[in-house]
This record gives sequence, structure tokens and C-alpha cells, in this order.
Amino acid sequence: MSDRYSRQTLFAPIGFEGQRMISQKHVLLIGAGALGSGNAEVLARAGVGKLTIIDRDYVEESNLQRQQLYTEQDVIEKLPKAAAAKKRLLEINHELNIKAVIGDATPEVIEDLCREVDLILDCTDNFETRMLINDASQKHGVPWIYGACVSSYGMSLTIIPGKTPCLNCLLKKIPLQGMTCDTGGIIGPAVQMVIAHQSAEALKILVEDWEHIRQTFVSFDLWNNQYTNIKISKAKDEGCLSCGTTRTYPYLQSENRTKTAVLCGRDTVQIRPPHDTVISLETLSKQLKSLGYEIKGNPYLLSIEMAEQRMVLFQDGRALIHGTKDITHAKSVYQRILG
Amino acid sequence: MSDRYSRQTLFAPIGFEGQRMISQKHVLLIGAGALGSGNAEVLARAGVGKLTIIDRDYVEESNLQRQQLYTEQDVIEKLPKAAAAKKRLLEINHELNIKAVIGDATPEVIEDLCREVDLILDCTDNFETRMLINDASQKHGVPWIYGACVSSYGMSLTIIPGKTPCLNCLLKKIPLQGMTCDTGGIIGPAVQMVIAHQSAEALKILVEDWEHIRQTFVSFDLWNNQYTNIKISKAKDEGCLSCGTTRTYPYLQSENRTKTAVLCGRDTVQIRPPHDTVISLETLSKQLKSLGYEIKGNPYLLSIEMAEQRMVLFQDGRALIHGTKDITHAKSVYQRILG
Amino acid sequence: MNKIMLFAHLRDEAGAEYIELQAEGKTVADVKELIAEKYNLTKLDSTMSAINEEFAEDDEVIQKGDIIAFIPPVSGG
Amino acid sequence: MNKIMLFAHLRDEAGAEYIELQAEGKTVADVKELIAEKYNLTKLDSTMSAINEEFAEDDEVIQKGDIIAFIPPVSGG
Repeated sequence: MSDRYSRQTLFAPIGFEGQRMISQKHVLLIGAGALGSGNAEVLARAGVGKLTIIDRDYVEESNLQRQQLYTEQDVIEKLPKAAAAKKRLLEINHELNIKAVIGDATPEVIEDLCREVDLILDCTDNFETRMLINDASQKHGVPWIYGACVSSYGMSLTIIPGKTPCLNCLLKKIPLQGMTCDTGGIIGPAVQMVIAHQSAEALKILVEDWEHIRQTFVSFDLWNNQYTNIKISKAKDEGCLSCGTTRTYPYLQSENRTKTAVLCGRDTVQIRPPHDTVISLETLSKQLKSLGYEIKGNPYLLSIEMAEQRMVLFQDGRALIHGTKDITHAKSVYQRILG
Repeated sequence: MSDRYSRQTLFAPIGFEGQRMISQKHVLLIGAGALGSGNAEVLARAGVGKLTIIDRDYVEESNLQRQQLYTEQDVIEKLPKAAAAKKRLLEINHELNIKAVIGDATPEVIEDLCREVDLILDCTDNFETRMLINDASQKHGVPWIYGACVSSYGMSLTIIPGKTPCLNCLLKKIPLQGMTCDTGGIIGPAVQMVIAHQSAEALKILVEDWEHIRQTFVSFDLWNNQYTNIKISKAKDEGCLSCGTTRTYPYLQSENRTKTAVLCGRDTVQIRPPHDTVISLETLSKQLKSLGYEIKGNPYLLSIEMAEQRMVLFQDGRALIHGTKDITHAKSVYQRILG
Repeated sequence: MNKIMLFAHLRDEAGAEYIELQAEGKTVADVKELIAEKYNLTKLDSTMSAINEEFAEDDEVIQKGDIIAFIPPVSGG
Repeated sequence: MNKIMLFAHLRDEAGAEYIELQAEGKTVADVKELIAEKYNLTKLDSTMSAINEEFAEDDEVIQKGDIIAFIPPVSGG
């Protein structure tokens, strides 16, 4: 298909040489939800050489409102997202080399892949995985692009090891209860806006046009007509444990990761956050009730009724997910609510 | 599918009442290229009641790089874009009422539809159609949303009759040789960015949240990290023939439209712009040559070799499209180069 | 006076796009504490701060006319 | 001095995101003519103009320190 990329090679900063580079690069997409499916489609249409897509969930009805590769048939078949995405992407571009990984983005999986990819696109729904990506990116020298959205609001940041501050410089610790699509809702246009920013930066990285990389933390609110760029060069922290002079890559260490365990003889998974924390059960309860969840509780715990599971959440962030023995699924349920 | 829109009804400015409104509205999409296919997908996933899609072209290989509803199979079958879009949109949301109109967006077609639609989304590739939409919008009191992109650059404007200036207030006349994707190239992220802006404004209009409508002309360049909002309230012109006190709706008049005629006995269509104009043949020739077109010419005309047609363009904007008797197709070829 | 721009849930909680405050001489952390109390804003401890569109640490001191922005990172994707 | 921001093909033609010019007292039309000649910029007659992020007509007079932007409308879609 010789004419296929003609409008893209016409674009001078890419050109024929850029197109050749794009076709030889390997991008790792972590998460195949709204941002994952959208970014995957842009990169597939742009002719990226290889895409590896990791996702632990299957396609659900509530995904169809904003996750662009999926159809009603995928919901009926309960296809894993990574597999459904691969199927559609090959219909769009059969020349593509796509690897679908159905499962959790663990440190092992990500570090392994870091040895062969040119770029990581963050399309996850939680900060634990993002901080893990951030550490792996620094350790293996692979650029990554943070993206997130909720309601009509979204943000993105491009992180180039050795050149820009990293996410740990900016956040210092994992934000607890970052707003998620399951607690704040989300509209399709906000998703598209983050995809536009992430995929533009991805193309710059793939054609190695380093001088045009955005040097700011961008955030926007499409409903309220806000758009802000924050300069971040000052944020680079030489004491940062992820990218500073003495590095421990804390989020690759197991003690800094959420613990999960199947409880013997019960259809239940227990989840423990890595650090002591205090969750405002009252606030969360109000929030979840206004979203239509059925909530019972007392000062020490909340019991949240979900479609197929029941989650009991304690003040210290520990939770029991009743109704499943699947650790990956239980973690997914937990992080959808707590981010 | 009761859970389908749960993340959208969670978004407070929409809610259940907004979702009900969206499901009862009719949107007219003019053009099913990059912006058309993308906006159609966002609105289909959001659950819009009815979509009417007008397009005169069929799916070509060079579309696949950025036009998100289409696949390689559509190219092989040379499906009309409106039909291919409808097919995919129904896979995404079978509850949707979609009407595909394969043909030119003439004043008659647009004015007829204006009587039943709540919103017009501009997804065309030329200013003649945009000015026509602008006049029809004012005459029938239907809001419309301008969107356009080329290279890594794009722009959008929301026009609400009686409340905002119209496109004719801002431009005064049809810009000649506005840059097109065929002359300047285009990257997928720029398309996504315009879609994000157009579809966000569309949702506001569908839920009748007038106070959150963006009051600015937005333009951006994703590769060069620019984003600008221009306030436009001052631009409202009471002398404007489209929206002022004395209105003639000039672009609904046939004398202001491009004339086409099949030349008897020859496989050729003649195209005439509505007004006298002077095209810089030298500049255009350079531009087209750098894009790989084979060009011959002299001070009076250019001869441009295309895949299946040859276009001879005179200094006054008149052109002969050799190799077709199809008026709609010939106009499409002409406007792709001249905008 | 200083303008304090609010984003995402902070905007919703305060019911305003920005608030005005005499913040000259105060640190970013002081301002966070002040507005958390006055406007019932939550999760300010994990919110990113900027002064005049530049990233700012909690101990940075605010000058006359500075515009402060609080940008809470979100998780959704 | 005045800063003149350039977008799209104007930026490419000038080879710069902005140019600086003494434009005080001149009209928008004057500036268009001036830069068309000096930087070989094309299609300025159908380019939208803004002064300090507000839409401006061709006959508007530029004040000291005003930032002017030229935004060429594009057709692609």
C-alpha cells in the first residue's frame, strides 16, 4: 500500500525518513481502556512497526461509551481487551506486528519489555502502575508519556530519561484516591484530547525530533474551557530516588506494591496497600452513594455492593473483595475505585 | 443496555436528564473524512438519537492513516464513506438511527435537513461548503461547529445563531487556497485534537448547556506546542449579510457557488469559481511539486497529473478535470487542492 | 491580592474557577492549609502547585501579584 | 516593540514562531503589508488577526506593547 502514508510523509517534520523510523519502532501500551484503545488506533494508522498491548480486563458494556476499538459483539463475547484491540487493529492495518498480553503489568513484565521497546505509553487507570512505569523508564532509559482523564478534565506529561524531570520528582508519592472514571464519570471528548496530546508526543519521539517535545505539564477542562501549560524544568530533583544521583527505583521494589492474597476456602481476595494510609470513609461513602452504589458502613469500614462483587474497605486502605478468587480482577476492581 | 452510559451520566453537567436529551437529538455531519468519522464515533458512543452523514467520496487507501471508522476491506470494496461509516457505527451502537447520504452537500440538501436537525458539525474540506453551512445555520437557527486541520495545526469555532458572531463576520469572504490535507499533509493527533473540541461543544449544545459554550476561536499546533484562544465577541458585525440586520444569505445563492459542467463528447468536467480571482500559479506549482505531483505549466495555466485524472488549472481559478464525467467527483478533486 | 486557580475536583468543591486571596509572603503549603479550611477543599496534599505557570514546591514563598494554580493529578484512563 | 505571533504556513514561511516589530500607531493592515514584504509571507489577505488575544479588524490601530497574532484559516478536514 504505497499511497497509505502519503499525507503523513507530506508533513515535513516526519517526511519519508520519519516514516521509515516509525515503521521500525516498538511501542509498549500499558492499558487498553479509553486511552489505550485510542492511542493504539492512532499509532496503528500511523504505521508503527510493533505494538505490545498489556491489559488485564475484558470488554464491558460501560466501556463502549468511550473506548474506541470495541463493539457490542466484543461485550457479548466478553473478549479480553488486549485481544479485541488486536483483532480490530489488524483490520485497520494488516502489516502491523501486534502482541497482546492479557494480564497484569507487573514489574517483571514491564522490565522485560523495556529491553526491546522505544517508548511506553501510559494508558492505565492507577498511580501504582504509573510509578512502576516511571521507575522502569528511568532504569532502562525508555521515554514514557503520562496521560489521564476524568470528567471533562485531563492531563499529560512527556518524560525523557536524562532530559526532563520524572513523575516521582513532581508527585513525590503516590496520590491516594486520585479521581477515576468510576468515581467522577468521563466524557469521550476528554479522552480524545488526552490521546491527541499523547500520540503527538509519541510521533515526535518515534521520529526522534527531541527539540519539539513539549516541556510542560499540560492540563485542560473541555467543559469549562480551561487549558494550562505548567513549566516543569525546575522540578527536576537530584534527590529523587527514581531519577536522581542515588537511585533505588522504589516502585520496582515489592514492599512498595499493593499486596494481594486469595483467602483460603472463601471466594474472596484480600488487598493491602503498600503503606499505612487513612481513607476518609465518610467522603468516599458520599461520593459512591451519589454514583448509585449501595453502601453500608460504620466508622471502621464501608461495604460496597457492585455488579458481581462486594468490596469491604477498611480505613487503612485494606479491602476484601468478595465474589472472586481472581487476584488480577480483584486488583482491577479495587484500583477502579481508589485509583 | 442499561449500564452503557453510566460513566457519562455520572458526569454531573450531563446526568440522566442530559443523557435523555442527547438520545432525542438529531445531528447533521457534513463530510465523513477524518473529522467526520471521528466526530461520528464520539457521538455514536455518547448515544445521540439520530445522525445524518453526508459525504460524496469513497474510502481510499490514503484515508486509512487518520480516518478512524475505516478498514482495509472498505478500501478494497471502494465503499462510499457515508455507507462504510454507517456500517461501523451500527456495530458500535445498534440502537442508533443513522442516515447515510451519498452525494454533494448542496444548498437544497442542507436547507432541507436544517428543518429537522439540532446541530450541524462541519467536517468538510473546503470553505465553500462551510460558508453555505454558515448561511443555512443562520437562516434556520441551527448551531454549527467549524473544525479544520492541516499538518499538526487545527482550529475550531462554535457558532450559535443570535448569540455569537458567525463565520462570515470573521472571514468576510471565502479564503482562497486555504491549506488542505492534500497540500500540507496531516497527522492523526491534529485530527483527534479538533474532534475533541468539536465533540465537547456538540455535547454542550445537545444538553443545552449554553453558558459553557466556548466563546473563543481556538487554534493549536501540536508539533510546535502552541494553543491559542482568541475572543471573538467583538467580531459580531451588524452589517454581515449572513447574520446582520439585513440578510441575503449570499452563499445560498447560486451565483456565489462554484459552477460545474460536463464538456460534451469529452471525458472532462469544467469547474469555475464563483468570483474573479487570481491564483499564484508559481507558488502553487512549487507547493505541488514538492508534494511529488508531476506538473507542467506556463504563465497562464498548470497541468497537474493525478492518480486517475489530470487537472488543468487557469490563473482565474477555472479548471478542467480530464478523465471523469462525474461532476461531484470532479469538484471533490478540485477542492482537495484548492480548499 | 493573589489569584488562585482551581482545577478538577477543587473547582467543583469551591464552586469557582478561581478564588482571590492575600497570599504575599505565605508559602504554597500555607495557602493550601488556608483554602482547605475556608473552602473545604480535599486532597490538597497530593495536588501539584504552580506559581505563574511554573511548577512550585510546598515551601516556595508567594510574591505580590503571583498567580497560583492547584492541579490535582487524576487516575482515570 | 510589538510581538507578532505567526501560525501555520506563516510560521513556516517566516521560519519563526514570532517576529518583533515596531508597530505602534500602525494598523493591522499596515503590519500585514510590512511583514508580507519583509518575510515573504503569503495569503495574508485571508488571514484572521488578533490583538492581545482578541479578534481585530484590518483598520485597528496597534498600541505600545500589544501582541498581534495572525491565524490563517485552514480547509482540511
